[in-house]
Amino acid sequence: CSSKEDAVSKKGSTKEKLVFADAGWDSIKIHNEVARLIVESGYGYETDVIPGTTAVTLEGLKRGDIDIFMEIWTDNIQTYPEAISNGDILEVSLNFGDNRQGFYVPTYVIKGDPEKGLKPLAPDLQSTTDLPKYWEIFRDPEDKKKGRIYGAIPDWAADEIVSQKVKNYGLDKEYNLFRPGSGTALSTSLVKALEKGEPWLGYYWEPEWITGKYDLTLIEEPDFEQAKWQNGYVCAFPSVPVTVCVNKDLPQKAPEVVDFLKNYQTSTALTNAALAYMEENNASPREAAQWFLKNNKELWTQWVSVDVAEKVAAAL
Amino acid sequence: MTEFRKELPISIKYRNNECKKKDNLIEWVYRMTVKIKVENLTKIFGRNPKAVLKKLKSGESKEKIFRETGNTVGVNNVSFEVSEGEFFVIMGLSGSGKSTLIRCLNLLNIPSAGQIYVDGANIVQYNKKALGEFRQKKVAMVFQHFGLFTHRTIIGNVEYGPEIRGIPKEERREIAKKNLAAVGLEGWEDKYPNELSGGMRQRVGLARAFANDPDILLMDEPFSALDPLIRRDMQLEMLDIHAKLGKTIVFITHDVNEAFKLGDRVAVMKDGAIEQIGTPEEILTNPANEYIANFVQDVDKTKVLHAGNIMIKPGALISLKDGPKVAIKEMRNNGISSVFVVDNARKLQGIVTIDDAVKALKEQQKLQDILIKDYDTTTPDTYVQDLIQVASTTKYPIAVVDEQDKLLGIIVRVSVLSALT
Amino acid sequence: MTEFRKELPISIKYRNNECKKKDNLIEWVYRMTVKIKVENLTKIFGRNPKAVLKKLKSGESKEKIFRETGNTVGVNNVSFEVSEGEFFVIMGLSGSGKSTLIRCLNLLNIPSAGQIYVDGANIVQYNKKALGEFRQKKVAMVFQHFGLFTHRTIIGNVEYGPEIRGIPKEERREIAKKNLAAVGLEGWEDKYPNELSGGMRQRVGLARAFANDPDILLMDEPFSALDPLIRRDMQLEMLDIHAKLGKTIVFITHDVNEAFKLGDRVAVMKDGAIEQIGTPEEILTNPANEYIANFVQDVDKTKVLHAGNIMIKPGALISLKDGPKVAIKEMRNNGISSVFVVDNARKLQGIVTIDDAVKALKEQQKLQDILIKDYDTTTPDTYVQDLIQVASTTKYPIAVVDEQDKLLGIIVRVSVLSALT
Amino acid sequence: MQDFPEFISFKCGIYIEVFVKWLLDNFMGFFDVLNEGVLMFLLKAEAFLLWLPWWCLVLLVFLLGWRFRNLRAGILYAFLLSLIGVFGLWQLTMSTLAIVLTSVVISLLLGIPVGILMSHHAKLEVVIKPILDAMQTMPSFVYLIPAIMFFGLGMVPAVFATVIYALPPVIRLTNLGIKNVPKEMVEASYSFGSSSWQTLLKVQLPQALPTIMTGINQTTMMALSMVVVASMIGAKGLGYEVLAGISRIEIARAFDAGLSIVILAVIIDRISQGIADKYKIPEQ
Amino acid sequence: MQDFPEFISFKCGIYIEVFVKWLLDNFMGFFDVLNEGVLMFLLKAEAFLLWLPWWCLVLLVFLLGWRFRNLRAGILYAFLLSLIGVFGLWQLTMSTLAIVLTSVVISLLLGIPVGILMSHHAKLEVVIKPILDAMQTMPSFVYLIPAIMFFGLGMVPAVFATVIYALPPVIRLTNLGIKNVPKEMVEASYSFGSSSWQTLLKVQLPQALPTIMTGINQTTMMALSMVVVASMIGAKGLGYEVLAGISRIEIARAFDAGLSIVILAVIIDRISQGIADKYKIPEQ
Ligand SMILES: Nc1ncnc2c1ncn2[C@@H]1O[C@H](COP(=O)(O)OP(=O)(O)OP(=O)(O)O)[C@@H](O)[C@H]1O
Ligand SMILES: Nc1ncnc2c1ncn2[C@@H]1O[C@H](COP(=O)(O)OP(=O)(O)OP(=O)(O)O)[C@@H](O)[C@H]1O
Ligand SMILES: [Mg+2]
Ligand SMILES: [Mg+2]
Repeated sequence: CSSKEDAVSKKGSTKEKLVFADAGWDSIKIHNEVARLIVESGYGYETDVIPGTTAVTLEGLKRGDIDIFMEIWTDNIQTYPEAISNGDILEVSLNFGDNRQGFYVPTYVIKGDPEKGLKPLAPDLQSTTDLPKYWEIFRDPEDKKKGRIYGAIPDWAADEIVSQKVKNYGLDKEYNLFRPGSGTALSTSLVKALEKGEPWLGYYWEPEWITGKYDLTLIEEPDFEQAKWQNGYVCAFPSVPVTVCVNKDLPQKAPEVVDFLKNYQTSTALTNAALAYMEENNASPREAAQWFLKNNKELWTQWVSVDVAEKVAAAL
Repeated sequence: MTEFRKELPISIKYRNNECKKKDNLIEWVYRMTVKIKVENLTKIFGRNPKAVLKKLKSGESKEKIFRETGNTVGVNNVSFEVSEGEFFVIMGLSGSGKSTLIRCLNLLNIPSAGQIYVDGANIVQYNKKALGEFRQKKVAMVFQHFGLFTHRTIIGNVEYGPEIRGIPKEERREIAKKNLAAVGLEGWEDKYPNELSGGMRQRVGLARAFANDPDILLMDEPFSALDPLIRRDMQLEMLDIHAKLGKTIVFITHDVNEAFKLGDRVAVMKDGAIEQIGTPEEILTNPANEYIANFVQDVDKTKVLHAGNIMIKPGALISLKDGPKVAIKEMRNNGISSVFVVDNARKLQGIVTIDDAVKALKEQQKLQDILIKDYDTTTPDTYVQDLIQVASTTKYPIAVVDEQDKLLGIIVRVSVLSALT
Repeated sequence: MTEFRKELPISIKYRNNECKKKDNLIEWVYRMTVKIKVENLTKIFGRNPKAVLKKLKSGESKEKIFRETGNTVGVNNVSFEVSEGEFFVIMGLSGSGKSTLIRCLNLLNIPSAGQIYVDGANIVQYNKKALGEFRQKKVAMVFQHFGLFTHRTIIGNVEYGPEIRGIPKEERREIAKKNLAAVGLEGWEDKYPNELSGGMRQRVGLARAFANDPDILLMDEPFSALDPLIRRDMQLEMLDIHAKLGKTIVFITHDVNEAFKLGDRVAVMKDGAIEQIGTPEEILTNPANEYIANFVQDVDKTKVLHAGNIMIKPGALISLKDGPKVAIKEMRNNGISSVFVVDNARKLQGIVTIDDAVKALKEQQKLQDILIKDYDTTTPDTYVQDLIQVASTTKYPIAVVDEQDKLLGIIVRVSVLSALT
Repeated sequence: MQDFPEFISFKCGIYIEVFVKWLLDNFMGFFDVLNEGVLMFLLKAEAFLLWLPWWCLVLLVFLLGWRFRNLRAGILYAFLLSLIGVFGLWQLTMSTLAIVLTSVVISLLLGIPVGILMSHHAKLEVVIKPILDAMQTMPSFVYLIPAIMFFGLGMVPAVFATVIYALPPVIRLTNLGIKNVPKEMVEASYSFGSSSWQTLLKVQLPQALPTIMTGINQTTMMALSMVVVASMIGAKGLGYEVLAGISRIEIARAFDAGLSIVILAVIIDRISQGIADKYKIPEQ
Repeated sequence: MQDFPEFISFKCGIYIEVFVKWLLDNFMGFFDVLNEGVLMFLLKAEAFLLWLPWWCLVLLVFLLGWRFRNLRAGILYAFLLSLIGVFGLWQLTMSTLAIVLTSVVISLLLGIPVGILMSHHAKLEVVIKPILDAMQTMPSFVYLIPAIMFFGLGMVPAVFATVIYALPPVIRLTNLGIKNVPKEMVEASYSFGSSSWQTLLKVQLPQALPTIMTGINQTTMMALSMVVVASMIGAKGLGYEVLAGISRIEIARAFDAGLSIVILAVIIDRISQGIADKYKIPEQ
């Protein structure tokens, strides 16, 4: 934590401090550190991170307490379009757009895991249409007559979408949609199931360290079609544009940083890799970011000018 | 238990101590069965009583021990006996160890050293079961602040003892009712303690103690939380109960007047030790030290001293067989104007004045003829207070006689007055 | 304020009430400046005193009013006067309104109706400022549980009054020290109240009250929280202070003995009203009703009645000019064996016995020659208690004389005895 | 330099993690049984509360308020409770209530005996007090994860977390209540030859009842204050509504739910305080 | 049927939302000034705590523990505090401490005068008590959003939310403390002609001090219990560590941070309780 003293010595620096949003999950932490490394050593800004939930940090971004939000899952935030159209925040680039979300089950539920002695419980489970016959595998402990599908987090738009899907696919006859109150709860229940080799069915997304570390299977849905989507979300999730946004005042404050951020673009695969590195090496986000910068030089050097790239490389 | 009074009007029924039954008093003096015997009792509060005991034995003071070890000496090497049916009062200033001592008698405090025998059995060595039984059957306690169970009704309080003894519901209700009636509280059964006045509450405390029909009643300042008028009434009632039921009572007070009014014998404590034990008269007339003298200074002596304490040997006494001449001679010799006449058995026959004797001698009358019969007599245990009225109106000395009318002594006005100084 | 004693040993310095300065007593009786005058004072606790006042006037009882309105009548239409320098005691059972009344005198309770004049000014109408000054200068209160400021040192407590009056630090420290010394507490200045014993705490309370040098001292059961021995000592001390400083004192107690021992006059309260006001003798000898008679029943009369109360007019009295013959005739006629001799101004000259007179007549002696001088005299305000000793030893009646040696009456043994019944 | 030297480093949490894992591996059966039991109770309670017509509960609150405080209070409480219905949060409130009540019942079943034991054994008190301190000051978030691991997601872990937080007051106040029974009364009981057990049942517990009731009141309040946290591990009810409200920056929604919690708390507090007061033994 | 009839519907929160918006539109300047002021104080406090060598604080805790409890306690507290350093959480702890201390100071500045006023005016008490109830039972999550709107993200809104939660005890106990001053003592003061103001300053406040100290103690405890919630709106420190730990399902990390909070709480509690006890006036 090098940023502690920054707050104090605010006045001593000519350039203003740039504040990043840490909305809580891992990938945003890595992207934050990647960007911070570049901004600090390449452009000479001090940086800081403010933690919080998605909603809270987004509110901070709107107000200007936060300057940069590296990973906004746009579809998951109902107030996003409004904030963009108001001009409170500026979308500067698409961080990655090839992510996936939907209903996941641990792969061993379908294929089994001989090493752990797990039998395939639902060998024929492929798409949402197969789910009704397997409800007993995912039995809801609080309502034994139905199965349980873990839904999305209340923060997210996916919460509403998932509930519509469950209804419109007709899954609500056999399943209860369970709303975990927080991302932590959702992740924990998934991890616990994975470690115990228990069946689990619910909403999840990639990239995320769990999907990087464990073997999960996305249950098929009809291919995405705009018409179906608007008609009750009865198709696969489209890839969500995961964007980089800045506060409306940042272009005046740090135009060169905005220019750099406009070029910032990664992918699910790259993010997953960094996440996996972090998880496997028990590394901090900053270490993961350094690893990322070292291993993807050709990518990020395109984001910045040559002299900046040199400075950054020198600092690594 | 017999009924003794139904209500308690503030007006006082017993103006004096008449109800202190002399028969009863004398009875125990003669019987003298030892009920409680306390031997070298010591109670030390604190961590290390053993070590303190040693220091105590080597004569260190209570205060010094407290300063050095932080242990408090509650009771220090106390020995005494209480006879069956005795009204034994413990008195002393606050902190002198009265409560500590009485609480040893039913082992609410476990003595640090010493023995306590009740009916010959050493209760200090009782195990849990024996102690439970002892408390259920032999001894009951009445507390200063009544110690009533505020969550139980009045009858529920009185039932408590029998309930613990496992007496069936019906029966114990019966017992409780009887005892409540005996203290004049019928009709109050279903009230709660907070609905009663202080005096009534202490009656409940008494009824509760009596419900187990104990031999021994321990009372720790039972009346000090009461108003002065009610308090006086309760004292008289207590004397009444004691006279009627003849229980052994150990009673604590720091009020000298109360102690002397109630106690057959009184023990005065100071700093955990008993400074003096004796009847009220003994203590009053012969205080062991200045502390006690100070303590009893304000006592109204007329309420403590008896006729027996102030009577004098008659200077002269003549027999029925003697004639007027002998009578005149005796009176002249002793410079008195009247003389009592007794028979051979010293039984009082009458009084003769010098004027009558002179006249009789002249007129050759016999002594019998001039015997005056309207003199006043009293018994040796009448309180001086009750003699003042007589003394101030009688023309002759007051004769003190026993039950057989035997003359024990006489009381003249001056002796009444000197008793008061 | 003069020093009056340095330490308080438990041993009692004043065995009797000698210190009740008669001069002072007599002085106020003659002077009789009214210090406090209370007129129709009523205090009602509750929501609607106005309405209750009406009911009270229409004669409804305190109890009924409480049942109907929930308001408590604390003091009910009380009027009395207290003279300058008087020791005025209010007594009564718990809840009779004593505290409520005394707290009206410094307006800690605001009266619901009635007037209170102090030095002629109606304090009920005082505004905040006037009241503040009145409390700072004229009146001070001593509380039952002492009411000491536990967060201040002893001297800090005593300084409090002067501090409020705005007296500079140095000076008020001086005052406080002086007053502490006066109650025998020098050396304790920097202790805290909890480090002192009860008696010492009440001394601090006294010193604190005196530090403002008030005219009037209000004392609400100041001694009832004390041990009996210390209490007696404090009472004597209070009498001493009163005699020396001559402050007007209003003193509350529910102890009759204390009331009669201390009070020049005593008011007995019941249910908010004053049942009787008078000197202790008046109340004792002539109780207004049964309640009061009951109340005073246990009082030791010898400590209340004076020689003046029990003396009788001498049956016979002879002048110096009269001869032995007249003396013999007077004695014979009245059936007495001695007679007092006075001069023209009724000044006592001596006593003559019948035997001496007969002899003188025979031997032609003058009355002067047989005058006996070793009789006992006393003053009318000597307590009977102090006469008992004399009465039991003297051969002659006791002569009661005033300061000019004028014979006021005589006391014979029988009168002493009858006073006691 | 001012910073704590880094070379001295030791982490404690890791052992807890290992311990939790060990418990999971070895005692899963136990937790499952516990889970089942609590769950059954919870579901029954919830079903009952939802089956109960709303006006029934409003009436009950009115009567309780009337009986234990006064008529005005009864009307006020009934009105406030109806307000929750007017907000459209009735069902969620019942779910919340089910969790709160279950947690309170479990807390009492555990807490009162522990409190009694503590009051009798000074040494036990020395051991338990710091544990209670830790239970109350350890942020509840910390044990959310173990709760999920032991009991899965849903109402049961919510109850678990709530009980941990809400247990201390009832233990402390039971202990206090028994210790505060006037010494003279306990001695009176012993002086009649009662055993410790009889004294406990016939004197100490009845006397301590008002204090214990206050403990129950406190425990209920603390359980209510965990409602939102409980929702983070999947407990339905008002807490979830608050979470949803704040995640979408909908002040109105969060506030309505929050206000309902306040109403619930105030009603429960006042009525249980009223009951405690009724039981309070008037001083002599 | 059992459900609350839907046609009766009214939402209250919407007015709060409007009110908050109105405040924002009209009083932003005020909030900005407040924000600046509090922030400056916070930063100073944090900077000071971070500047202070760690052993200095440990020594201070030791001395306080020794002075106000006993030697053993002093050693224990110093050891416990060092433990936080050993966990590697020293800096975070100082940040947390800065927020907690600032919140406590603000709570006292507001709470003590309000408590004094309450103790003197029965009517005010009737008004304030339900507000205090609501402040304590309203889930703090609910006012996180207004806090952000007024004060942005970071330490200041965290302080705001913390103060709302931690304020009631100091108000209540100041009120209680003053009311509990023995009547005889207050009367003694008046009987010497003191004004109300003199009585307050010279008698009531000094006498109420131990109770007020207990109020401060409680307020501090409640402020500490808000540490994690505060982190949800951007306050760094131990709370964030807990959140980070649980979001990554790292029991160990969350537990270390949680334990540090417990340690902090216990040390502050014991020392402030010790101070309160020292001020306690021995009964007569
Ligand atoms: N449980 C106890 N622990 C420690 N010391 C005690 C205990 N009980 C009594 N003492 C001490 O023992 C001494 C005697 O106390 P005790 O209560 O017997 O006095 P007392 O004569 O009954 O006084 P009082 O008239 O005030 O009731 C006192 O110094 C007291 O402080
Ligand atoms: N502040 C008050 N509010 C209501 N009633 C009061 C108040 N103060 C006294 N009373 C009532 O007024 C009556 C007289 O009380 P007061 O205190 O004057 O009696 P007291 O003679 O001083 O008794 P004690 O000997 O117990 O001090 C009692 O019935 C009491 O309950
Ligand atoms: Mg005692
Ligand atoms: Mg009074």
